[in-house]
Amino acid sequence: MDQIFTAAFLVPLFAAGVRMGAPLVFGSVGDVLSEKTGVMNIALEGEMLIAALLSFMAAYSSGSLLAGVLVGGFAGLVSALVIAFWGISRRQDQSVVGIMFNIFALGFTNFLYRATFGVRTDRAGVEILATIKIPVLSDIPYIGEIFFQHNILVYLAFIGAVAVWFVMKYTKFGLQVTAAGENPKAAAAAGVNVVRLRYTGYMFSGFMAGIGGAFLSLGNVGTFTENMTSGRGFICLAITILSRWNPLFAVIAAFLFGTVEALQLRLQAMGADLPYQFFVALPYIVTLISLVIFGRNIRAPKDLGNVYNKESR
Amino acid sequence: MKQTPLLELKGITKTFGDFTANDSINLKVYRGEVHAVLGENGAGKSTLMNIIYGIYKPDRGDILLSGQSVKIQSPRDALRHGIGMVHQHFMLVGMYSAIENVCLMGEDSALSLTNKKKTEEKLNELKKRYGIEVDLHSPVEQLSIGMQQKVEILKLLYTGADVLIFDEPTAVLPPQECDALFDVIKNLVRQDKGVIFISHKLEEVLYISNYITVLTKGRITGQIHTEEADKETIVRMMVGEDVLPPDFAARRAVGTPGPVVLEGEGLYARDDRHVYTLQGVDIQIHAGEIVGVAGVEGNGQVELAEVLAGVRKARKGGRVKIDGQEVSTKNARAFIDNNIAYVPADRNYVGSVPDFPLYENWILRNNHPPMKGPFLDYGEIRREAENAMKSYDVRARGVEERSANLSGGNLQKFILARALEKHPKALICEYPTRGLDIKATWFVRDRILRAREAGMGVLMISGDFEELFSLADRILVLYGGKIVGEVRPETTTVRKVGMMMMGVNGHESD
Amino acid sequence: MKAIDSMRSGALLRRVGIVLLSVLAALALGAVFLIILDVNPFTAYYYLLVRPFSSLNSIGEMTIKMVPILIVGIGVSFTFQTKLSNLGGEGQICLGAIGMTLVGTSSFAQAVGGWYIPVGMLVAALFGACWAGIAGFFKTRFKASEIITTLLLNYIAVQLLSWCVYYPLRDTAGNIPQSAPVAATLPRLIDGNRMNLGLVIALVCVLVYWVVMKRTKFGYRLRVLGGSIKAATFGGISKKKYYLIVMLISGAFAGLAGSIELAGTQTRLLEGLAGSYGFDGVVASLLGMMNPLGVLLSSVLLGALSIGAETMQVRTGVSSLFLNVLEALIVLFILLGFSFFGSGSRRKSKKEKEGE
Amino acid sequence: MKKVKHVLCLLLCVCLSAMLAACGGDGDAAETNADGVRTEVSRIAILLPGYITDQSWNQGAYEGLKSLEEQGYDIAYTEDVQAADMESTFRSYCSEGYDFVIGHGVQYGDACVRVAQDYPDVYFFITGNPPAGDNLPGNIAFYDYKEYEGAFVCGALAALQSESGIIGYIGGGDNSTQASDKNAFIEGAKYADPDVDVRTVITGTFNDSSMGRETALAMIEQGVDVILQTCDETGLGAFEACEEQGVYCIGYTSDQSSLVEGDLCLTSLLVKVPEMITSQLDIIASGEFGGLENPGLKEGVIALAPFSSAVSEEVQNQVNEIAQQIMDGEIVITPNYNSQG
Repeated sequence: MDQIFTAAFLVPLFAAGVRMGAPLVFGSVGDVLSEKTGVMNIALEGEMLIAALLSFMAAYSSGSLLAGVLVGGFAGLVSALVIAFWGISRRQDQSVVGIMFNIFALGFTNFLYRATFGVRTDRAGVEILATIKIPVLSDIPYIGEIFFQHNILVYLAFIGAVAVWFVMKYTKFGLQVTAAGENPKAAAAAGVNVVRLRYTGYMFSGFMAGIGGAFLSLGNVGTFTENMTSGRGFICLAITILSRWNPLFAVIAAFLFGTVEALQLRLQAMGADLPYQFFVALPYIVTLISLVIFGRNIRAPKDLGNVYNKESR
Repeated sequence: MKQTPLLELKGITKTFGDFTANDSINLKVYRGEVHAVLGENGAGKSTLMNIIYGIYKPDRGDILLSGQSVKIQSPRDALRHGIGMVHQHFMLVGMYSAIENVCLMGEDSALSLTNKKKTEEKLNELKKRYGIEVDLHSPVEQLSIGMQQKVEILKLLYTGADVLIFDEPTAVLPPQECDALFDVIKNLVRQDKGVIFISHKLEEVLYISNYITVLTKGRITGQIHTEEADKETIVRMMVGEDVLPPDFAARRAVGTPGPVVLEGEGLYARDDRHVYTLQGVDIQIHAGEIVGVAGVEGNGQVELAEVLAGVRKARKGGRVKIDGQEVSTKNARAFIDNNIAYVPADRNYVGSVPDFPLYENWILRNNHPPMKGPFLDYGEIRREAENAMKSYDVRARGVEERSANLSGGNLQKFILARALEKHPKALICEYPTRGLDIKATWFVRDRILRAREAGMGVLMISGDFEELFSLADRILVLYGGKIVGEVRPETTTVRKVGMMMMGVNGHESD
Repeated sequence: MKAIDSMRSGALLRRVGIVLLSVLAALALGAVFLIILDVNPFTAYYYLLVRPFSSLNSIGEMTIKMVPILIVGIGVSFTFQTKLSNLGGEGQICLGAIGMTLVGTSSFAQAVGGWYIPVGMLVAALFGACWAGIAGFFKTRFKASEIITTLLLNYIAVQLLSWCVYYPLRDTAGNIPQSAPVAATLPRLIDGNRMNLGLVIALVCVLVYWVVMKRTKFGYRLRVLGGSIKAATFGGISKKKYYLIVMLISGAFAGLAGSIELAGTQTRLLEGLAGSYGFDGVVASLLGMMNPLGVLLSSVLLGALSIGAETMQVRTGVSSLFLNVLEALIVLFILLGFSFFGSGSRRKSKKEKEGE
Repeated sequence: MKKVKHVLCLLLCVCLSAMLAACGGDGDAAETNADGVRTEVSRIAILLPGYITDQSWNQGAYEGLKSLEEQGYDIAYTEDVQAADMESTFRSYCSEGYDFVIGHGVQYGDACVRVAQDYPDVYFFITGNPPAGDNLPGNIAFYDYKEYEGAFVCGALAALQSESGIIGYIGGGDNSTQASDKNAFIEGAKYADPDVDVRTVITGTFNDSSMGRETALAMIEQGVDVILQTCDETGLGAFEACEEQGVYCIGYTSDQSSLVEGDLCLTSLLVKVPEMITSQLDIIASGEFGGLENPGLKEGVIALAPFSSAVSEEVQNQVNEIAQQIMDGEIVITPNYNSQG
C-alpha cells in the first residue's frame, strides 16, 4: 500500500489523529491528576456525556459557544463533586460508584434532552467551534497542518496537558498530589489536607472531562446525540495507564488512539479487503495490546483506589 | 525552671464508642525537657499523641501552648503551632528524597514553585546545628531505617517545631543507632526544644527522660521526676503489683541438637519492590534448637523467613531442603504439607484474614482441613479451634468472633496455637512478641521454648535483644542480605551483636 | 470492597430500615424526574414495580430477563469474592452465544436434536471462559488492570459477533445478518408461558455458588484471597492461579448465560443479543452483596424492573432509559444509607479489641 | 446466618416499596378484545431500533405515528430495542392490548413471528423482508421496500455531480438494507460513469455523530466530493463535515436539505416511512392484511427529494431518466445483501 506512505495521506491522517485524540486528552489528563491523588475516575464516561448535553444546551440557549464550553466544564465538575461525595467523603468503593454514575448519566441525559427539546423535526444545532490557524506556525509544511489548524479546544487540550505536567513536576501542589496518592498518611502528617486534595483532583478531572464532552458536542457536530460519548471515557482510563500517569505521555497515547481510529476509517475508504468489524474493533485491539506491552512493570500510585480514612489506624 | 509549660494537656478524654482510650489526661511539657510517656501497648499512648497532633479530635479537654488554649484540627494546625511528630511508621513518601519530603511541608501556597536549592541549604544548616548526618538526595525508601528517622526529625525541625513527639522511636533501631538518636534528642533539648518520648522500654526512659508519665488502660497511673524513679517504682505504676519476669535463659538447651530439619543453601530473594535483599544465605536448623536471627530491618531477615516458610521464591538457584529432601520454593503447599509452621510478623493481614471468624481462620495455611466428603467439615473445624483456644488461653467471645476484633496478644496466641497444633517439624516466627503486652509476651516465649523442648527446630527473627539472648541457642546476624556472624548468646554481648548488625566487625564472632 | 463490608454488619432491623429508606429516597428522587415529565409517579411505579408480578405470564417474562442477569451476576460474584472486577459480561455473553450457535447449527445438532443443548452449553461456557481468560491472563502475567481490559474486550467481542453474523455464521436462507436457527430450543417449564429451563439452570448456578463458596476448600481459598492477599500467600494460595481460575469461572458463567439467551429466547445469533445483561449482572452482584440469595433477589428485582420499564413506557410514555436513572439511584442511595447509619459495628469492635 | 437475614431485608424492601407504589396505582385499563376478522385497529405501537430524535429512520416512523395519533389512534413507541429485548417488548405491547404492533426494521422479523403465533388477534407489521421459513403467520405483513433502487439513483446522481470522480458512501452497518444500499449505490454510480471511484466506510454505529464527521472528513481528504450517508445520527456528523468542507451530500429517509447549509444537500433518499405505516391501516380495513410487499420507486415509497439548486438541469434530467427506467423495469437491480462487495 504505497498510497499510505505519502504526505497527502499521512498529514491529514495525523491531523485527524490530533483532532480525534483531543477529547481523550481532556479526559485522561484530568484522570492522571485525579489518579495521582489516589482516586480513579471510572465515571469519566458519564461526566463527559452529561457535559456534552449541558454544554450544548447552554450554547444553544445563550448563543455563545464560550458559555457552552464553560458550562460543559462546570457540569463535569459538579458531576465529579457528587461522585466524590460518595467516593471520598462517604468512603464508598470508587469503582462501584463510578459504574453506577455512568448508568445514571445515560438515562439522565436522555431524560433531560427530551424534557428540554422534545422531539422536533428541525434540528436543534449550533455552529461548531471555528478552526483557528495559528499565524506563522500553521504555515510550516506538514507540521502546520497537523498541529496548528484546529479549533481552540484542541490547543487548550495541549496547553492543559503541559500545564498539568508543569504543576505536577515543579510546584508544591504537585508534590502534595503525588504524596496523597502514594502515602496519604504521610501526606496528612506533613500537613496536607488529603481529603480536600482528592476532592480537588477529582473535580479537576471532572472539569476536564466536561470540556472533553463539550468538545464532542460543540467542537465536532454542533448538536447532542444520545450516548454520543460511545465509550470514550473508558478509553481515557486505558490511556491514563498507558501514559504511566504522565500528562505529556497521555497526550501521545491519546494521539495514538486517535490516529488508529482515523486510520481505520481511511483504510476502509480505500477499500481494504477486510470485514468492517475488524476496522471498528482495531482501536480497541491496539489499546489492549499496548496495555500489555507498555503497561508492564508500571508503578501505579500506591494508594490508588483505596479509601482514605483519617482516623483509621 | 518552672516557667509556663510549652505544652499542657488538661483533662483530655477520647472515646471510641464505649471504649475510653484516654481518660482525663493531664500532662505538662517544658522547654529543654524530655517528657517520657510510658505504657504498654494499648494503654492509650498513641491515641494521646494523635490527639496532640490533630489526627484525632478529643471528646473533652484542652490543649494549651505556652499557656494559650489552642484548637488543633489537623496535622497542619499542629505544625503551624510548632508541634511535630516522629511516627513509629515514618510518615515519608518513599519515592521522594529528603528534600522533596521537606518541600511538601510548610506554609507557602500550594501553587508556589518548589525551591529545592533553598530547602537544601536550610537543611544543611539544620544538619550542622543538630549534628544530624543524612543523605538528602536519594529516595528515602532506599535509606536505612535510622536514616529515615533522621529525615523525619529534620523535616520537623525545618518547619520550626518546638515540641517534638517521638512515638516509640527505638522500636525499629539497632543499639548503635539508638545511641545516635539519643544524642540527637539531647541536642534538641539543649537547644530549648520540648520533647515527648513515648516508649515501653524502661531502661531507655530512665536514661533519656527528665520526667515520666505512666499510662495504663487510658489513665495516668503515675507521674514522677526521673531522678526520683527506679525500675521497681515504675513497674509498680504500670502493672499495679510486683511481678517478676520468668527466667527463660535458664531453660536453654543443653546437650547436642538433633538432626537438621530445615536447610537453605545459597538463598537469594527479592523483596516486594524487586530488590535483592537476601544475597546468598546458607542456614541449617536442627531439631530441638532455636536459631535467632538479628539484623536491622530490611536486611533480608524477613525474606529469609519467607523463603524458608515457602511463601517467597528463592532465586538464583537457591535450594531449600526439608529433612534432607529438596522442596521447590515455588510451591508453598509443599512446605505446608511438610509441616513447616510459620508465624508471620503481620498478624492482622498475613497471619489471619481480618474479616473471617476465628474458626475460618483456623484452617488458614492448612491443606488438609477436616472434610466431610467434598465439603469442609465446619463442625470439626470449630471443635478444633475451640479446643486450641482453650489450651492457649485465647480470650474471645467464641469461634464466631472476627479475628479483627481480637487484641494483638490474643490473636498472636491464636496464630501460635494454629501453627503448633499439628506438631510441625520446624517453626518459623517473625517478631513473635512485637507489640504484645508483658503477660502475652511471656506466654508466647514460653510456648516457643516448649516447642523446642518438644523437638521442633525453631527459627526466630526478632528485633528484641532480650528475647534473642534469653531464648535463642545461637544467633545469626544478617547484614546486607548476608550472614555476617554467628554467635552464642552466653558468650557475647548485645553491643557486639549490634556492631555486627551495622556491618562493622563482620565475622568477628567471639 | 469496603462499601460492602460495612453493609454486612449491623442489626437486622437496622438494615431493613436502611435499605427501605434508601430505596424510598431513590424512588422519591426518581419521582421528581417523573413529575417533570408530567407523569404521575405512582402510576409509573405501579407499572414498574407491581405489574411484573401481577400474572404468571409476566412473571414468566420476568424470568426471561432475570436468568441471564442472575447467571452473569453469580459469575461476577466469584470475581468480586477475590476483589477482582469482571466488567466484561457483555463480551463473554457474546462469545457464549457464538459457541452455542456453532454447536446448535451444526450437523451434529441436526442429528441429535435437543440433546445438543448440554454440549452447546459446555462449549459456550468454554468460549466465555476463554474470553474472560484473556483478561485473566493479562492480569496475572502483565498486571494489566482487569477493569480496563474486560471493558475493552467487550467492544471487541461485539464486533466479533457482528462479523460472525455477517460472514461465517450467516444464514444462507434469507437476507438478514443472523445465523440459522438452532436445532432445538430450551424446553419450556409451563405451557403457554415463556419461562424455560434456563430458570432451573440459573437456580442451580445459585446453589452451586452457595455450596462452593460456603462449603468447599476452593471457595474458602477464594474468600481468603479476597480478604487479604498476603494471608493467601501465607496460606499457600497462589494469587496468580486463583485469579486466573476465577476469571475463567466468571467467564464460563457469562458464556452459559449467553447460551441460554440464545437457545431459550433468540433461537439464532444476531447483533445486540447481549443487551445490558453484562452490567446488570454486575449491579445484581453488588446489590446482592455477593450473597447467593441476595444476588438472586437483586436479579429478580432487576428483571422485574426491566419488564416493568417496558410496561411503564407503554402505559405512560416514560422512556425505558429512565430505568437507568432509577437503578443507579437505588444503588447509590443504599451505599449512602449504609455509610451513614451502617457503621454501628466499628465502635463495638474497638471495645472488644481493647477490653480483653 | 447473618447474610440470609440481610437478603430477607432486601426482599422485604422490594415488596414494601412495590406495595407502596401500588397504593397510588390506578389499576389496569380494560383489555381490548374483538372476535372475528378485524378490519379496524385502534391502538398502534412501534418498536424502534434507535432514538426518535435521529432526524431519519426512527424519527420518520415516529412522525408517521404522530399523524395517526392526530387521527384519533392510541399510539405508543419504544426506542432502542435491541435483540435482547425484542420479544419481550412485542409481548408487553400485545398483553397491554395494542392491536397493531410494528417492528421498525428487518431485525425484528424473527421475534415478531414467534410472538404473532401467540397473539392471532393482533396485527403485526415489519418494515423489512421476512425471515426464512415457510410457515409465517397470516397476521404479519412484511414490507420489503426497495430502498436500494433509491440508492442506485443516488449513486448515479453522485457520479454525475462529482467533479473529482470520487464519491463516497457512509453506512451504519447494522443490517441488510444497509448492505444492499451500499452495493446499489456503487452499481448506480458505475452505471452513470463507469470510471467513477466509490469509497465506502461502515462506521459500525448509528449514533456516534463525532465518528460520522471524522469519516466524512477522511473521505473528503481522499478527494471524495459527494457523499451519501445512511446512518441516522452518525450521518448528522457527516453533514457537519460536508458543510465545513463545502462538499455535496445526500440525505437519507426524510428531506434533510434543511440540515445542511446552502445548496450542498443535493437531494435526499426518501423512504416514506410515515406512508408505509399509514397505508397498512387501509390494508387492514380492506381485510387483505398480511404477506410480503415489495414496493419501490414505482410505488412512490422510495423517492428522491427535490433537487437543490446545485444540481444542473442536465444532471437532473439524466437522473430522472434513470429513475424512470427503473420504474419502467428497463433497469433491473438485483439486491446484493452481502455487506462486503
